[in-house]
Amino acid sequence: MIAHLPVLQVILPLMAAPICLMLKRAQLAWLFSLIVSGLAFGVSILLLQQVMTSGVISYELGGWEAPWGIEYRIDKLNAFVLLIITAISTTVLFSAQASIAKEIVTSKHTVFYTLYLLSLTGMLGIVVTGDAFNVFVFLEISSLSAYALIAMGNDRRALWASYQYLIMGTIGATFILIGIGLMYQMTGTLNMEDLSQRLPEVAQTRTVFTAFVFIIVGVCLKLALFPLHLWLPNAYAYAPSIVTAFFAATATKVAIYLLIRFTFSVFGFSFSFTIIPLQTMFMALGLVGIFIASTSAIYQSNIKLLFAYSSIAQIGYMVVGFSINTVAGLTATLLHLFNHALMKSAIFLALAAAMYRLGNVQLNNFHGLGRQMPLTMAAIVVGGLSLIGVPLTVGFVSKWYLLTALLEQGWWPVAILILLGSILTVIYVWRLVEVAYFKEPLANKAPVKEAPLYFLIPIWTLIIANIYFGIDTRLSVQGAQMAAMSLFGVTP
Amino acid sequence: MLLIFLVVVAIAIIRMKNLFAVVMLTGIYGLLSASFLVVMDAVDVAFTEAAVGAGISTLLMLVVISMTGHRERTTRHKPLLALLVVTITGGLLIYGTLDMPYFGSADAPIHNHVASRYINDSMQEIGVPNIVTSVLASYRAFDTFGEVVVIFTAGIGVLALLSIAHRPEDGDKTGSFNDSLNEQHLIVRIVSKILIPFILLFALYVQFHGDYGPGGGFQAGVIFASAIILYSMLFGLNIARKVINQPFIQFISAIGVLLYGSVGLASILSGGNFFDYNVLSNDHITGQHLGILLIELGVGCTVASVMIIIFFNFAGRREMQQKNEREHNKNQELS
Amino acid sequence: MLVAATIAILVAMFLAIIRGIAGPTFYDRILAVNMFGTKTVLLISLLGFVMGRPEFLDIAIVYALINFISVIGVLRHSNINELKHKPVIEESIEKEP
Amino acid sequence: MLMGLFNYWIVVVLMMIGLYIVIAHGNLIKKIIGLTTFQTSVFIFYISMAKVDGGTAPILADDIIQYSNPLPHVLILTAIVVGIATTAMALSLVVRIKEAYGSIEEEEIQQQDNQIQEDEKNGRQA
Amino acid sequence: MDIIITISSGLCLFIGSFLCVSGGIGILRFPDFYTRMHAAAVTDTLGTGMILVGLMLLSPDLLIFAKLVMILLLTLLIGPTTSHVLAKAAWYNGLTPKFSSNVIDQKKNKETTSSNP
Repeated sequence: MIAHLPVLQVILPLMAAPICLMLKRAQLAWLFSLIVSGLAFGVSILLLQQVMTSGVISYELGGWEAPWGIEYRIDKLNAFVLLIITAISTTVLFSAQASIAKEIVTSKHTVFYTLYLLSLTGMLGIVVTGDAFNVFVFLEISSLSAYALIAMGNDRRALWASYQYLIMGTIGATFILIGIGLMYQMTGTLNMEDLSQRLPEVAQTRTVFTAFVFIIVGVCLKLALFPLHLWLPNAYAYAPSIVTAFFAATATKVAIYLLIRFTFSVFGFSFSFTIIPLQTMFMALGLVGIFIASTSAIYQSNIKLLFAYSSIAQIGYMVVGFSINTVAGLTATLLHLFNHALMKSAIFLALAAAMYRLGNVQLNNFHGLGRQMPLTMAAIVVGGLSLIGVPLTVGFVSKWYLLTALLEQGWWPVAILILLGSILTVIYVWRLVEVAYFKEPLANKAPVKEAPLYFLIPIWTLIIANIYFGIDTRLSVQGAQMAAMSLFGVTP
Repeated sequence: MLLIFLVVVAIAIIRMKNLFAVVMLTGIYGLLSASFLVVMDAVDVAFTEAAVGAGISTLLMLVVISMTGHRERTTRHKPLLALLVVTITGGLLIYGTLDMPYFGSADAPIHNHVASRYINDSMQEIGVPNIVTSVLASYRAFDTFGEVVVIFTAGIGVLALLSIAHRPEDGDKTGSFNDSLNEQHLIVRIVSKILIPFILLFALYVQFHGDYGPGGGFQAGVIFASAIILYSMLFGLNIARKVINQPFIQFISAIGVLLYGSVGLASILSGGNFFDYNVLSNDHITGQHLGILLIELGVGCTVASVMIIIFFNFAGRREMQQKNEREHNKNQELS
Repeated sequence: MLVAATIAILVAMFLAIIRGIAGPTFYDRILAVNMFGTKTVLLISLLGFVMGRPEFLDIAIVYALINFISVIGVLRHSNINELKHKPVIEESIEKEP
Repeated sequence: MLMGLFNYWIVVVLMMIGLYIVIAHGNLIKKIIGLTTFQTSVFIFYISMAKVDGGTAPILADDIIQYSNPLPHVLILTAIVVGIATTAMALSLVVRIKEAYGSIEEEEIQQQDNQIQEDEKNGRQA
Repeated sequence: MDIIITISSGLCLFIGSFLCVSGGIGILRFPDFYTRMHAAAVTDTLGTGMILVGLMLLSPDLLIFAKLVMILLLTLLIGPTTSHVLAKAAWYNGLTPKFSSNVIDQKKNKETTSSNP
């Protein structure tokens, strides 16, 4: 069975989804999807171990060898990303039942879990596969389920957000499709490994250039990189809280993964960074994104919206790290990928808990919440500190690595800008802290209780992970470093 | 020539304001592109595009327009931005085509690397004359699995968005069933009664003939679903629901995905890789045939049932809206 | 002769498109689409013979069926609603009640 | 060169018409129609790549040597399915939006949303 | 024998395509919906039939012949039905035919119809 782990990783949640639909009772469906997600987590741990010990795993689907059939190819990078996705998915799912009970009508609960599993399937499928077209197919699975999940939010703006996301997402996917088509036209193959060998021959053609640009733009649409980010804030803010927690931690990570995979593995970094000024462009877009998104975050009164903007800013950090084009820079990006997943899922889960008790997450409803829901608010604060990059939290580690990578290249102006960006983060986190701890609860509001254990356990697991990986950085840093090195073809 | 037609139609689509007309033109666009695909030798794709582009998606749009109104407002925002984006992307694409191998040239890399094996060896390896089917169902079976899951996801998504708690028959039979088409058009009903069994039969033919000619599970599923949709359009949604009720159809769609997946699991259990049909039987050709047959069946089930789910939910939603409207009007009259 | 017939069909298709675009009434458009559909059936059948592989007539059958279904669909979904023929179709965007 | 690439250029024009409709039109259904046009044109693009001069449909027969490339056909079959799935999802969203907002024009919806946003902000100050 | 088949199929195809084109012209040139419908329906049925018969004569084997017969039956069944439904629907929804015979009236009709978008 060990040999079949790569495919099991995807097949488990995939096959579970239709079964989940048949389950009549919502609780059963919840338990079932939790177990499945846990199993997927187990599989990803095993896969990571296997990759660490024996190198790249290749699995031929249908028994057809690589360029003819579809290949699943797992190296350190995707094993790392798989681990993040499944871990977050399982933790988040733990509190799903309590949360959606308040936000979605009961008759649609099984449908919700089915879609959740499908979305998980899609993301895992994108990450595992070694075939360019297969990426497109699984991208669509994850996006379609994402549209539906977001639209299940009970605010009517969720519908509009989902529609906008759908339009942007489909354009992005179609761009990727065009890019893949052009690459296929020039090389005659769809397998990523095979593509990377055959592309250098035709690297100088205008067609390959166009293919590259289309894929990058398509991925950036999915990634919500600065000028293409318009769909993200509303989609995150009005989706059901659980969905927000899940997507904020995973969806953009998958897009970053795709970006790295295409630029480094398929086109090769020497091609990617010379053919267009990718470095300057991404650096500039990342920085502008950090500032604009952080500034917008400051002015939000809806806290989910606030942290959604913060997500865009964090994407900016990852892209800046990526654009340095060194092992250290890529390590910083991957590290931030991991760390940001931890912080954002914790924060959004805590917000889900607040939603559970308060019914909404407007800032003015948070007055005095620090005393009424101390554990939840404390979690948000620790998450916020981590976002800022205070020492002893994971945020510090990744920012540290990012800064060293920048200074290594002598780009100290950029480093200063990054630090300035952190100050903006301080401002928006402080607004929340101020309201929650230093203001009296509104007189006309009924006092609320602390969130139930269903929320507190996963939230605090994530928060402890936040602090643990902030102190003991071996696992995350090593994982990121090895993945980055393997992408640059450097042996450790 | 056909391409020029396409451009004409597309430009007309931009100009039109009446959404009904636009949808009609989209139908024409679908038919045209399907004819073009036939010219390009892509018979399987043409088959699907005809059934989907001209059939199902036009129907869905019509249902939606009948719910949302059919006039587009004249104001058009940000045409300059759009023009800019379009010019840049279009220019880039045309720039990209400059180095492409010429249209139809046989020595392009696309025809010589991966594809030649499919053409030359698939008969020995799989034993199915339709190469598209053998690539679809065996070499790249996992893509097709993904495709089935996509359509399944769409079905579930529509269910999540549009399903209404279905009230049991509330005796209001005339209310939902009083449009002119049912009462007057005897001829259509009779002709359709003749046609529907024929369509179903034809769907089965397409399902099982996919190995030898254009067709297969997906196309058969769509045709099957369109027969049911025709039935429900002519005889009313409630009667159609009696024949095929919602939980049952959901069950079928799930079964389709599971059937497909379990073929893969079966091949793991028999010692091969996922979707390795060779191990399903002693003789590898038989194994391949068995595998392809089963997964095509899975595709057919899921596609047909998801299409029916989608249509029923749209139509059901519309019926509900109309009922509400009627009640609203009645209340207004009373007051 | 086959080629000539194909060209004739193409011409007829083109005329039908013009009618479909020009309208003026809704029913003219349906008529045009319907006629276009039958012409496509013919075109596909002819193309099979022109290209020397006439075994793909299944597609033509599907076209004929789809054509029928879409015409029925159009009528079914237009009849009931406000789309009756009026001298000038005045259908403002509905405001929220 | 003109003849060799002409087909592709027309297809590019078709794609761009679709994309233009998506971006420039405010009506939600029109946008979806643009999207399907865009996708259909991409399908045509793929299939054009598969064509080989003198080849015929990739269904094996005894007396034929030259076939068109079957792989793009397979990919596009999948992509068509994805396309109809997206269209169905989008249309169901439009139905819900119409029910919730009473309009399917982008600007009106945006207006209503801004209104709400204002209200929420004012509520904060009050 | 062969030559007879070729000639007769050619003749069928010719008549068929002539009818199709004239139907196309009819649908474009006739003044109102009902006359256009007449043009389309009549020529569609006969033209389609002729072309399909012409193809049948050329068909190399039985399966193809059978499929062509199927298509013919379908069009014969479907064509008149759709025309009927269409005309009926138009009639019930108040689209009145123009009973005009002289040129001036026709012109007027054209103007009024074309001014109705």
